[in-house]
Amino acid sequence: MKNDNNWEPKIVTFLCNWCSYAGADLAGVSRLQYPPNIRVIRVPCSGRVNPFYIIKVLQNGIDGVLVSGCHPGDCHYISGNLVARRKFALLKSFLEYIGIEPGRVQFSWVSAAEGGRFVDIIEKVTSEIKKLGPSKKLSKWQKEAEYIKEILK
Amino acid sequence: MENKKFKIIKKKEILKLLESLKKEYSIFVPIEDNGDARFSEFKSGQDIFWDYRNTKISPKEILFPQAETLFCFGPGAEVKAEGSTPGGKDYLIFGIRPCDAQAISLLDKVFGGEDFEDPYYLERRKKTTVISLACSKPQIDCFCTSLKGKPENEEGADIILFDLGEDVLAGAVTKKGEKFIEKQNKWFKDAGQSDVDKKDKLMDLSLNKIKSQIDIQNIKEKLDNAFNDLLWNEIHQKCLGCGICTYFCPTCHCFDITDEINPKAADSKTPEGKRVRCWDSCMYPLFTLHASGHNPRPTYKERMRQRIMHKFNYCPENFKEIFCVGCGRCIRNCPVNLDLREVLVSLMSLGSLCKDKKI
Amino acid sequence: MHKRVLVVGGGIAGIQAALDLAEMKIEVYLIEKGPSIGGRMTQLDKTFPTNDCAMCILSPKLVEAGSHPYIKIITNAELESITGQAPNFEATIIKKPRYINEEKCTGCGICVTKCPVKIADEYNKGLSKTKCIHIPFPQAVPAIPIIDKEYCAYLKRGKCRKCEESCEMKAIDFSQKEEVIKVNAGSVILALGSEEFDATLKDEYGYKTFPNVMTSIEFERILSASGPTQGHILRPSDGKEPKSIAFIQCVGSRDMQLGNEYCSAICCMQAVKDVILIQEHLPGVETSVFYMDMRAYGKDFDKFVDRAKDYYKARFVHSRISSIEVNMDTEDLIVCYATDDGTIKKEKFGLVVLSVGLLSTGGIKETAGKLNIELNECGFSKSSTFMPISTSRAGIFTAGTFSGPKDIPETVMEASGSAACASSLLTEFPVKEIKEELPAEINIEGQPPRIGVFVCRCGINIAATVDVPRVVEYSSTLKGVVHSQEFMFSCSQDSQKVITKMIKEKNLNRVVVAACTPRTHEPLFQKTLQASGLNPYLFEFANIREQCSWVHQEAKDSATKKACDLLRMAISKVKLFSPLSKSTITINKKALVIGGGIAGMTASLDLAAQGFGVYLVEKEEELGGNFRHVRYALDGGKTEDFLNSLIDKIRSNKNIDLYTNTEIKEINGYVGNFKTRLAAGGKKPSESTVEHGVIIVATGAEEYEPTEYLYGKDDRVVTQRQLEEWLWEKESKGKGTGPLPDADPRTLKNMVMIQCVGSRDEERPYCSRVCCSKAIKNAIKLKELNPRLNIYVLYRDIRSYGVRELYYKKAREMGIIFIRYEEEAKPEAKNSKGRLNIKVKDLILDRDLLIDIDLLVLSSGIIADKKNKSLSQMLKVPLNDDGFFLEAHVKLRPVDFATDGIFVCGLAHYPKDVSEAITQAKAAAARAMTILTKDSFQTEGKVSEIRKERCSGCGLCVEICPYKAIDLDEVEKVAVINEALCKGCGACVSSCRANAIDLKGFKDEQILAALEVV
Amino acid sequence: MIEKIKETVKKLFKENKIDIFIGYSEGTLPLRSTPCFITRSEDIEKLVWNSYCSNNLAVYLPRFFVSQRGAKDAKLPRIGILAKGCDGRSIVGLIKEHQIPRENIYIIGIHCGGMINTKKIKKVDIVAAEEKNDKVLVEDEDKKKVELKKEELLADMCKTCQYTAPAVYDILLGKEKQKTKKEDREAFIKEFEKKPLEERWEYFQEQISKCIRCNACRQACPNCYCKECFAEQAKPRWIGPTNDISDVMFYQIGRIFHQAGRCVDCGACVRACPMGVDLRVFTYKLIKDVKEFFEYEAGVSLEEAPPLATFKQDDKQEFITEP
Repeated sequence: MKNDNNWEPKIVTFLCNWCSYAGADLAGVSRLQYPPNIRVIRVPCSGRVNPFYIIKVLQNGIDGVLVSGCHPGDCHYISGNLVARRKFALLKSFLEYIGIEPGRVQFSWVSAAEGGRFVDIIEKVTSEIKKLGPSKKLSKWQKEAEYIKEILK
Repeated sequence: MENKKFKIIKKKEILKLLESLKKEYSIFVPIEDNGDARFSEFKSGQDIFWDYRNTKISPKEILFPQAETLFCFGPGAEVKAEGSTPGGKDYLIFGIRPCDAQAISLLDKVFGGEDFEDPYYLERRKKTTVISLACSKPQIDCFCTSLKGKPENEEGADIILFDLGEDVLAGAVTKKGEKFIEKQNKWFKDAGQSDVDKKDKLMDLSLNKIKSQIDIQNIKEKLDNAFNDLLWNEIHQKCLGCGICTYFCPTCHCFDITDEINPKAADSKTPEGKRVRCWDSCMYPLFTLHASGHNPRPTYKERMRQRIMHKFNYCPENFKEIFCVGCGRCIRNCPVNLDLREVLVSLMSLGSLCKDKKI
Repeated sequence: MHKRVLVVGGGIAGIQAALDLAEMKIEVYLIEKGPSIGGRMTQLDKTFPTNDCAMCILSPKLVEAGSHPYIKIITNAELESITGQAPNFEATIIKKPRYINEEKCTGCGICVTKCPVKIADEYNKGLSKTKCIHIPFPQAVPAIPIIDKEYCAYLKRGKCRKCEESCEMKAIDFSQKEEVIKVNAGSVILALGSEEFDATLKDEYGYKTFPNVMTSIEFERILSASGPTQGHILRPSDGKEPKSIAFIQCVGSRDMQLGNEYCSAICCMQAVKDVILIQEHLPGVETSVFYMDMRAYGKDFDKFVDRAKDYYKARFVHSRISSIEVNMDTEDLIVCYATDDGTIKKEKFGLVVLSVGLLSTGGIKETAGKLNIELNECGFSKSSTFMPISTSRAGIFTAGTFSGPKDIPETVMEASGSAACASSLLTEFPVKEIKEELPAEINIEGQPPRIGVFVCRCGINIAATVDVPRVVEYSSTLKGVVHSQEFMFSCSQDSQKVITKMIKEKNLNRVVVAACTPRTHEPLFQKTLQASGLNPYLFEFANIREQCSWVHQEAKDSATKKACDLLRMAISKVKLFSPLSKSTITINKKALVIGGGIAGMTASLDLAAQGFGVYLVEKEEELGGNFRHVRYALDGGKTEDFLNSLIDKIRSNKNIDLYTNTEIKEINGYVGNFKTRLAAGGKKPSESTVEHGVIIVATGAEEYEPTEYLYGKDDRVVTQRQLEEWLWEKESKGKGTGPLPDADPRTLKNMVMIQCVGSRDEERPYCSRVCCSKAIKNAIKLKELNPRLNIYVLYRDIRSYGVRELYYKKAREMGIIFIRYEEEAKPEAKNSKGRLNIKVKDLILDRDLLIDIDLLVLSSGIIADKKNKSLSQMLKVPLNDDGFFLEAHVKLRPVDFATDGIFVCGLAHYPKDVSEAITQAKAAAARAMTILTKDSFQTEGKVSEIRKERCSGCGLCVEICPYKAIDLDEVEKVAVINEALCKGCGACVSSCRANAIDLKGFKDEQILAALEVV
Repeated sequence: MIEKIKETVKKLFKENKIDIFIGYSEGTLPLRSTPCFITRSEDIEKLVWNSYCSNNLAVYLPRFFVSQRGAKDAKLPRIGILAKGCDGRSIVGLIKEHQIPRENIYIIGIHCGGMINTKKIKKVDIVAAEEKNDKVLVEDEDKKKVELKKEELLADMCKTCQYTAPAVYDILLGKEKQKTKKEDREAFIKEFEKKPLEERWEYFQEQISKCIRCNACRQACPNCYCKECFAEQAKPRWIGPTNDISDVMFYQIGRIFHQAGRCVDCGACVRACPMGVDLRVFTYKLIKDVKEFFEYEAGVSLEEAPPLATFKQDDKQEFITEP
């Protein structure tokens, strides 16, 4: 599967409404092109992203996840991204520690004016996850799929 | 017992026997797992943990697994009852301790009782042959003799084995057991009197090792009026509310049924979900939490009372049996050393001293 | 006529003024000469001193102004004349043709792609190209194109019309002509702005001759991620990264030759910001700033400079640049400059940025002329110390750089302040009530989801990449979807009618639109839902344009698949949506103003003038605060009369309840409903409780009491405040008290003033802002009294920002001697045998000077009130490191706190002079009035809610909430959300371990539902 | 020492300062002491203090106050508690998180020399044990006696304990124990971090597959006082109820992550786990990171804001993806 060139990862991307989502919009307005692997979930603030969503993404068998918010200091809600940053720092470190590939779970800051940066980050994240291949660790779905196939026989 | 016809088999031969049965049976044997014993499917070349004291987790998980899919549902899948044994083979539970075998006979009453039949359990149970291994290794927290048990208790087993060192003595307990031995006759020889004597001596020795003895005669009656006793206020105090005692108990059988939704179902032809059954514990607050938010057993006290009353009062009422075999697992594994024996002793004091305590 | 104000100029000043007025339910006509509102701030990359992204913080304001029912924006228009008098003005506005029908245009931008004519992009300062028909910048409001008639092939040569052909909406209109619009208004705010200095006038710097010399605003575009180089710092000459960059300060400012004698106030900080940003873009590049005085006079500015110096290793060279030469081969630039000791040095740089000043130019002056607005000698609107935002014409006010160079927060303060002034003239007019009649809401409780899906083609914007019919087809197979269809333009009026029809016909109870971005279009569809009887929150958007078709133009199949995925996620989510309602909070129309200084009194009077009751609490017996000790204004005029008239007005105003000698004991409640316990001291201590809807913090600050330079040990050492008091006493009473009762200013021979006493040191690393001007003011006063007196001012940087520079110039011309010293070599004061002398190192002569003096005056700084801490705790608002109150946002919310309903002004916020305090007080009053004007306000729909049964009351959310919208119920031990304060950020939700909080509209289960079907 | 404890408790009852005292009494099994709840002074004699008093008693405190919630002017019980260093730190956490009122807790702090991990004794058939100074004498069913060095039996967290006595207490008993600071408390984490990614994953998987979700780790933890654990919530349903490995992983990651900045490394979860899951190698990782990233240690100060309730402008952010 890893070497299958046709395989395309799916990447869930949580974008804060005020900066990163606007940055993604700006990339569109500027007609910048990037790989079509991301699926955006709009949230009011990166601080809204529960660390459990990230585990849930992996459990659902999705290949990677990116959370992007306003740069420190730019948060529309004053400090949402700074509170989130602490949680994410710990979560990312912990997931890597237990053996989840670092590339699968990523965090970034993208402002409303940084369409180009958004594209660069999406390209980087997508290519990293593509190299990693399909996500199996933590995936419940993977097992269930086989299981259900089995019992349907 | 006196008239039982014992057979004898070399320990080494047993592995061969089991190997030959692999096609016919899913065989579960005690193996060593991280210093503890646990039942596991027999694999070629694997040795049996003969000297084990008892398994950490009770072998009830073979017949009543911690989680099982009852059926799948959804547009892509026909509703299909699962519940059959994997590969359709029969089960052979080999080497189970008498207390755990007795526990199976208790579970039979729950899942195959007069009022209620559990097809998932029963289908497996019907296909199961239980070969027990008489207990020569009681532990300090074993107290089977305070209940109905003893090292060579036969209840629940189809065949009972005695480990005599080089040889193993086998005696059929049920028709099923007899037939099994008959069918496998080529592996067995008739036992001599010396073998039987050896076994008796071994059992005497074993019995003597069980030091823990509590008197729980008429406990059912004692508890009949104990529901509101103040004693419960103290008994539960150190309980943490974990599920160790219930999960490890060979007779606890409470379960929860939930539907699990397959997240990928929306876009494919795979089933939308499955209904699963998994162990639950009366020690958990969620066990009795109503959808309204009301919980009839809101605190540790009510939950602890439920566990004791269930085992020692309600089951005797419903099944005419105490649902405890004295295996000692709950005592051994309790993180706060909340000792069931102590609880029982203090409950036995009810009525005599503490009448004034009643509400 | 109803309440209406004309705001001229759609930059940040005009926008802020318009928004504040609109929130007071005053109709605003906002006139902008360009095609979009936003002004210069849209071109900035980041803003100092926090390096916030300018567009990120501005664009929500643009959108808000663009959609506010009380604001009518007229772009591409100029003010021709204003006749009449306050409050009955009539304005004549000329709207130039855009050649686009603004009503019809959907802003799809297809015409832009078809236009064959490329022109220089004004937004990028001509550093890149755009089309002749173009949307000025991506976040423009209105987001519709304009045709530049100077270059349009059709308008010029009668051939082309490609844009017209491509427009599905038939919105291109070449027949448009200039239009004259007449507007009646009660008052006018001029936010005409300023322009950048034309650097070609300084030909010694080679701008436009040497390619690698650029202006600061051009450099701003280079830094910007949305600029011509996508934020890569590249030299225009060769497109390579420069190895070293120089900033030349004061280009077109503080320049006698050009006549721009004032300081432009912002360039120092802009350069500091840039050198920091450069290190983020190109780590390791050497940066040098050639400056005259580093004017870091604002809140946290000095720390910013320190960071640039210490952390980012920027070099600051105190020098004036004589010329720039070029190396013809490398296009490198040779900067020639003189050092402190007079030696001439030459240094090579890869890029030179000219920090160009701000000035009032022809167009602005012309408009001012047409309106009979007097300008001062610098070309800015003339104003006075005590009426800083008034113009020479009654009823017409200013905001922003029209009245002088200033940075964004001051501009915003002026804007709000001008809104207060403008609104005060409208009391006789009725409010224009805007209320929409909405049908009763359909009760959808218990209904299974019936979802309508509308997929937009957006002309070809989406349809050229995404297979729209396939997406429609796909969506119809999903559970819960009962209707799917496509639209050519889902945002058109026709489409709204179809949506309404389908909601009725098919009993839809959820709607999903797959189109462009919810950031601009969600409100439109929500309104359609509302008009159809559905709760507006039963709506979800799938962004398949900006985030799909436009960015995957080469991958059509994948784009279609992605569009299906996004739609599926939206559908999965919308199923779990439920109607949300907003609660209504009634507002107590009284205000509590804490502090009876100049700021507190000004704010109180502004509020009282509009009929709002004010509780004015002053801790001392007397009103006036620090202003009591300010005896002269910068122009030398006496302040007494102004202060006394202000106090009289306060005491005689029926709307103001004055509590002197009173302290705040306890503050409870929230915006609209505060309850405060007051304790009066003095002879008869008593307690009382007042109820009010807003709070203005105007508690002032204290003077630093020096411990250095023999202060307190030698009577001849005084502070500026003491000097001023003494001068005033001598002048008005003929005798002085204090440390120098017998001295006579006329007989003094030598005196020294030392600047930055207690400021800009390790303990207080901030600039007290006013001391330079104060020293100059007092020095001039003394020099006028006694021309023979030698006055030496020992300074580190003279921070006479803006037009204050003129007084600095005057002082120098009068012969006052300014000697710069460095922090490491502070002057020393000595009393040697009764003679007071000062030793200081002269940097030009490079040797120590010993000055024998009669008087030493210390410019001691301003320090935060010690009681700020306890007050901040009562108010639950923060202080900065220096103990001053910390506003919600240093750029765009300079008088607000993050907590709604609480405002700050005056010295409590940061050191500032009288004019600035008055402006900020007016701003605070205006901001307060945006709340007090209403009888009630609606909470946000998407707010957090507590599930009591899960909450253990650990209090984590209480600590995290930036708006202090959560309290802990001490009895129930559960968290309680105050919906009036909750802004719906969701930080509490994701922090709660028990999941006992959820955010309506962004619930966990809704987000997980989307996640499950990715 | 035990006499001092008893004396103190006696005094507290006598002076009517507490309604209940939580300490340890003799267990029913060798090498075990068990939590005990004393309401009458005549029961004080039951109290013991030895190297088997390993349970973290703080876990019992919140339940005394939960039932009083919602009642205005409720009379809250006054509780005396014997607190080792780790128990004390847990108590601090509970006070900071508003689960127990400081004024109702009388903390008898005690200098702790470390507790024995019985699992370290390989002999399985011990029927009796006796503690003698720094040795433990164990006896098997054949009456064979073996002398073991206590130091070798100490639980892992005790071996390198930095807080042998509570930071917050009302009275502190005993002598300060020598801290074994020389040993790097984080060494085992650093070692684990060095392993290749897949090896770490294998280990995690191997450990989690042992878990039977009996919830003992959670129940034994003083920090796990949620009314309804996320693992059991239905709306939204984070994880399924079974012992499916993916769900168990989610459960354990979630539970451990919820301890971030709160875990005091008391080892209650590790000890409670009947399946011998090596939880500490995961829980301690977060302790290490919290200390490294945010310079915070749980349970040592009543004032300092918990790390996830606050932030600094210049917090670590190397983990942020840059283009």
